[in-house]
Amino acid sequence: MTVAGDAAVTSRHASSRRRWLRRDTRLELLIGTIVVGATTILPLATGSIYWGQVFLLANIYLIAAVSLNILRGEAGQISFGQGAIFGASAYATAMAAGLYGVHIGLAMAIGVLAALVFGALLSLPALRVQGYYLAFVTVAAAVVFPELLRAFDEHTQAITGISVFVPGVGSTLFLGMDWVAVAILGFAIAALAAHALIRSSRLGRQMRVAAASPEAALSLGISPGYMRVAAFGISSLGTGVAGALYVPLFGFVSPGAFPIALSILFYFAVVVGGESTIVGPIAGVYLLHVLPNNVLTEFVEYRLLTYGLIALAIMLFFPTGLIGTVREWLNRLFERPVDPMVSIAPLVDERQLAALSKEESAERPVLRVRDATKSFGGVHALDGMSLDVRSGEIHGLVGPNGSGKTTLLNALSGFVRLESGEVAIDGVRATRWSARRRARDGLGRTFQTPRVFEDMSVWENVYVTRVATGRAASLSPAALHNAQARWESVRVATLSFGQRRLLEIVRVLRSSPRILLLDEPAAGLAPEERSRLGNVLRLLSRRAGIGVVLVEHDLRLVWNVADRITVMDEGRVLYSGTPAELGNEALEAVLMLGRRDAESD
Amino acid sequence: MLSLTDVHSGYGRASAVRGVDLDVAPGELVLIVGPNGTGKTTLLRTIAGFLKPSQGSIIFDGRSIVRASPEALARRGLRLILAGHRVFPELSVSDNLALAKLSLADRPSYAKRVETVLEMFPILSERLRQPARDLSGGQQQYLALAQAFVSNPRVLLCDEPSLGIASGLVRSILEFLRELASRGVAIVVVEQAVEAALEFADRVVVLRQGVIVAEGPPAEFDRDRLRDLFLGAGR
Amino acid sequence: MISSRVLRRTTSALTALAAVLVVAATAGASPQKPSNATAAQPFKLGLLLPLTGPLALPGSRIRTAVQYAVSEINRKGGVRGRRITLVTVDDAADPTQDVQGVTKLINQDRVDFIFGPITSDGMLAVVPFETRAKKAAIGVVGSPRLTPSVMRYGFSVLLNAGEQARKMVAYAARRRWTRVAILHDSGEQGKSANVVLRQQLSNRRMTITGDQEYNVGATDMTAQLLSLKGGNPQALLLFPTSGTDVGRVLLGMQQLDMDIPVVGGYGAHFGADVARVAGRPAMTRLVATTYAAFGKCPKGGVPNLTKSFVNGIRRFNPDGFGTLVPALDLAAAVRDGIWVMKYAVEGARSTSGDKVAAWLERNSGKLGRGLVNPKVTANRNSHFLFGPSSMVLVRPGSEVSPGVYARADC
Amino acid sequence: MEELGITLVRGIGEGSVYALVAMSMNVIFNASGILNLAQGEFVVLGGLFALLFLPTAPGTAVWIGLGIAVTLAVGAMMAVEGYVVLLPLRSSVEQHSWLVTTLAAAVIIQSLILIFQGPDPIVVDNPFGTFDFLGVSHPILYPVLTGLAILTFVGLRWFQTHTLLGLTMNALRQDLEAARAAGASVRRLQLSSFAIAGLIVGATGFFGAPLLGLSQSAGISFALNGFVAAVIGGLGNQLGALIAGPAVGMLSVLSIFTVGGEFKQAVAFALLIGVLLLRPEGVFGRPAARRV
Repeated sequence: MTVAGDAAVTSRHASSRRRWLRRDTRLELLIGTIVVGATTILPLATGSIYWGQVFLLANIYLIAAVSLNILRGEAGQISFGQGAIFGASAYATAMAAGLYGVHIGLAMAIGVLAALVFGALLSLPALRVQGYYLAFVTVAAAVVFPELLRAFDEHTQAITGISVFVPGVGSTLFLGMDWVAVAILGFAIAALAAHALIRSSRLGRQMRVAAASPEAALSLGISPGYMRVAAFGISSLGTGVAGALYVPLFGFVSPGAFPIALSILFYFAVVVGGESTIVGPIAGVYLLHVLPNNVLTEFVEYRLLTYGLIALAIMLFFPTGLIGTVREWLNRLFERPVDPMVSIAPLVDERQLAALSKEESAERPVLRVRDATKSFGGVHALDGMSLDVRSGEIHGLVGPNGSGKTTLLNALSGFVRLESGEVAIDGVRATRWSARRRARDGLGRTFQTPRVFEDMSVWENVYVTRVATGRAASLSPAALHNAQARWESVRVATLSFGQRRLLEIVRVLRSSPRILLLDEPAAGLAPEERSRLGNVLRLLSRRAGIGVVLVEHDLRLVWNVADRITVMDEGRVLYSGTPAELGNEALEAVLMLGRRDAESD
Repeated sequence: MLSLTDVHSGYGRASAVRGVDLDVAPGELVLIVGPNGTGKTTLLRTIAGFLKPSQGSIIFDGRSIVRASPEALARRGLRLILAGHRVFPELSVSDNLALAKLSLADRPSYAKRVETVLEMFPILSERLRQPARDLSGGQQQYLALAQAFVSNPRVLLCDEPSLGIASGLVRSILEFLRELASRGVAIVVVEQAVEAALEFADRVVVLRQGVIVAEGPPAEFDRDRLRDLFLGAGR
Repeated sequence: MISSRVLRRTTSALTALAAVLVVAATAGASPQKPSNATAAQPFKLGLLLPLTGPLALPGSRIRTAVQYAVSEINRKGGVRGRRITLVTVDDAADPTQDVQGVTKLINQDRVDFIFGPITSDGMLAVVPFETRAKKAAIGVVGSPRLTPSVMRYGFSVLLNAGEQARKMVAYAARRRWTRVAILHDSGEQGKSANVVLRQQLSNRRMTITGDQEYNVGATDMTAQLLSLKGGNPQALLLFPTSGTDVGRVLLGMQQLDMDIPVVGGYGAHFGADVARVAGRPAMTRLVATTYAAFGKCPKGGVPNLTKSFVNGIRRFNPDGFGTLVPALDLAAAVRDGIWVMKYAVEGARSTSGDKVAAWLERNSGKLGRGLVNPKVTANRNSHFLFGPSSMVLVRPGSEVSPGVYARADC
Repeated sequence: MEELGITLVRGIGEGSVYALVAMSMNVIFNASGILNLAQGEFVVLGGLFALLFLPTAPGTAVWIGLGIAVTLAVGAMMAVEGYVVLLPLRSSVEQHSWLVTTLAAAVIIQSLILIFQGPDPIVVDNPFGTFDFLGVSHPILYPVLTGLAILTFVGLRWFQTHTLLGLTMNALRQDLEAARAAGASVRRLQLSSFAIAGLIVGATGFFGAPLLGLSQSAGISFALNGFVAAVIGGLGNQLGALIAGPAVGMLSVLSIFTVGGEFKQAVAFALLIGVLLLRPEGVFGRPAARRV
């Protein structure tokens, strides 16, 4: 490939160029900033107090909606409780400033803190339940929150609400804006930028991976639970800022301002605008809040109806939200499949690997399974399975469908807990280790259906995780660096199945694993690609000392590249040996036996 | 009964099935074999209406069915039994059987057909009231076959009937399919247990990378030939 | 792969689009030219009411009454010769929308006067904006916290919840009850009345045998009532918002064999609403506060103005009259409020809030003519137009004529 | 003693309404995996029709006849909602669009009631009297509602075991693909499930109207309490819903006696959160198999 030649030459430029913002978010952030800035500044500068206030409130709601969008669009969590978090912050701010005379700045900080605490409480169920269960738990919280405030009126003064005198309101700093307007505008743009940054960052990628496939996340050493809590924390922070800003803008807070309808509005704004888009929430807030409440004020009785009809109509005609659907149209218009995008061989720096091979020369067992058993619904998927994989060795694992291969891979990578038997990684007992721990300890794997993430670029898919330190790199940093420009511009959605497989392998290799478990890596690859893959695997195992377990149906490939082959059936070893030792009998057993055990793959 | 001409099909851009011609007559049991990932399942799902072929024609009963939905085809007598002994776990065995009425044209014959099939699978008649999730994998596969039988299909497509069930039960399943064929049903079976299945087939079709590479009576296929066909020429 | 050329083009197209949108928005948003008030120009009255949500019922009743008063005044030449036009905003009883609404009314519609909102928290929220813009306003709010120092240019036509509570407790004292129970709803009025009731009762050394709450719109209060019954009270002090809720309370008492008098706040006097649920016979021991103009002593008669108001509003809106019947006194107070606005603006010769408020504080006593509730008692210490002297206790179970009840305290 | 009477009759009676809403939610859920958040609005519609069409002193025949007519009408209206809600699911990958569409439908229905009927509370005369139990007299309508819940449960049970339509509808969510392979017209069946759910809540609204405290803004609380009952009973489990509804109702009444009426709703939601955290599959639900 083209990258290969110059990769070796420029190998000194090790670190990859840092891109703060994804290409598509850059455009959206620009548009968003212009729209928010213009709608805020123009009315204020021209002295339209009403429209100034309308868009300042819209911006506050926007901050909350963007925060929810980070939770919804990036981390895949549903929350109907954002209105309550917003309210908690606003109310705490007002209580501090209005009842206890705390300075407004400090009071707002207290409000944000209250939002974080409340958000943390709300995120606890997310560790247990997902999807609509979470939606209803958060709805319940949002319904109960104002009621509880009122129930404790002697402390909260919730029945009549709290007035807060805020110094400096109304005294213009510039362009008709007082400090509150400046703060709101600043934070609104900051929220958009923060979303764009998170979306472009490793953290954002990890969130999306954890949302799309918790197993893939674990196999990459990412904890989905941690990602959820982090997302709730970030969104509570943003929503808290929004709630705190509400107080100086209005100078008054009462629980009536945070009905369940507010939480629903935030959620609608995100979904109707287009979740995970940067400007989606702007469209959502403008369409669902500003339009029915402020633009169409003449049609008093029809305010609710307009709101409902807009939301419904957009979901019918723009199923992924207004901006989301437009983005899909643009993608369909402009994107062309680019094959082949991903190729492993050019990324492997042979000289570097050769240097490694001296240290890793001794063949030692890196992975060992003894007497593993596991059954599903009374049928043995693993029935006393044993296996040894040495460093620098490719171990072919073959057998008919349902013979237990995938169960074994799952047991090795920690997704399936063995009923009995032992797993040792590098001589250390790892039977009870979590999938994440194994991943961090240098066990990399791929999946039968590649777990790549359609909406991310190729580059983002590769750069999901931090590279483990302390292990020598399998891929050439310089070559990776050179591929960056090309990879950044292509979304995975346009790649073929085979390309996605290779991409998944590249990603695993980037983490410099000591053990590599490959589940049918050759499926979907063209014949030339298969042989190239075989060569790369050989190179990696021989030179870098990686122990490879290769589950593959292309027996020719297995027989060509594997150092050792184990034929499995009914959860046991049927034959094991070098390709030369195994005769036709073993081959035919794999091809035609077709007996199997229950297995969940 | 069923006639495929130059069928191409697959998920996404890549075609897993690339130009398959196939004719199946009533009472004939066709066995499709081939290495994993060569498009066998894709082919069955395309015939059954779950996938639309990107090219080619499928004629059932003299009419093109490339646009028909799976449910419409089932009601017209073309049924697919999905791989992995898929039954409705929360429904009782008898309720699972009752769902056959969805595609059984001759409703009055239902009781008789149930009686017949329970004689063939006596284990099911012992467990009629139990939810299907309590059955073993093999029994669930029996149930799936029995339900298909009761719906009286004219074409039965069967995807890996032995997948995920104890090896001792494979024969009984194939015997059942043979019995069905003898009653005039056109049957297409995709099966990995090639050797076990060979003796029950009227015709064997070998699929490799989406293309038919060999076709003929079972007697023409011995171990060596199959191995070579599976691995591709030259090994 | 999106080529950078295409990207650039899309960027510029979208930027242009955004710019157009912004220009369009601000064109619509640009403030109207300040107007010098001339006789030809209409007098704009801003209306800030909940027309959707749980408080849509009182909101729409009040709206009808305002429309009636406006039609009366316009027939008689308007305010300082200017016809009144209404600008209505739905606030859904949400203080956020109240503030937005009041900002729109003041800055966008340039109204001369504001009527609403009808919740105390909403009023508290809008007051600073009205004060800053020197807009006078009349709301339908009852919280004792709404003193003139809080709402400098704001007034209310509603009976103050604190005054009501005082009246209820005074009545209980006169009946020589010593042990009473409190039941109130989850609404803002119910909760704040509860606080005052407790204060008043402890001032008079009466024992509170129990204190319970139900949700507005609840359907079965027997559990609350039963727990109150356990304290063996001599009477029940009830502070509701809606008449149907009162009906359900009475039904529950009947079913529990709880035969004690009920002294209700303003919401308990919506006789027709109560009767729809509980029936007249259940209401024999119910007493409730209401406006004096709608209470009739056995010896006295029904004031003519009350009668003509009822007939007038029936003619004005025959279809909506049925909805209005239980709250005719509230409608009358609202109607009076609009007339007070007219008098005050004309008396002060200005719509400026400070002048209107100052004029009203000094002259409210002279306003009685033509008002259904003739005793306007707003002063420097209270901006409630109708004080304790406008409040009586009636028996909602005995309706003398539409909206008028027999008094319990003659 | 009186507390016990109130807890039993009224707690169970009010809980029966939750159970009815929960069961109707389950019907749709089992066929489509959708939780219809507009369910409460259709309860209100049922009551609204009772208010509009019932004469002042209806005979039993008129009452029941009209009840059936209203039930059918509400069923048809929910089928229309179902059609709209199912539309985007055809093309989109976004399987959560129903969260927005069902809520939007709720908002639209609420605002239409407001526009055409006005904000008045929906007060319907109670055609039944009261009966005495443990020292308190109770409206006969409470046990009638409990009876309606049991009848609905039995009816659904019969429908699911004795009709092909009911059987298939109940099986859809278990394996959509296998159902299609067996000849089930998925979209039509899911529409029917909306219609049947509409029948249940329509009847609940019509017959329960005198006790339910209906108004244009009351819908969401029915949907929420119904969901609480459905989750505690185990989503999709009709017997669980039938038991959990009255259990929640009784607990709500008990909470009034113990902590006071202001915490009634909070107690129900605390129960929901507790159940979800300890046993997400519901008290009567079966733990879902873990996917690896």
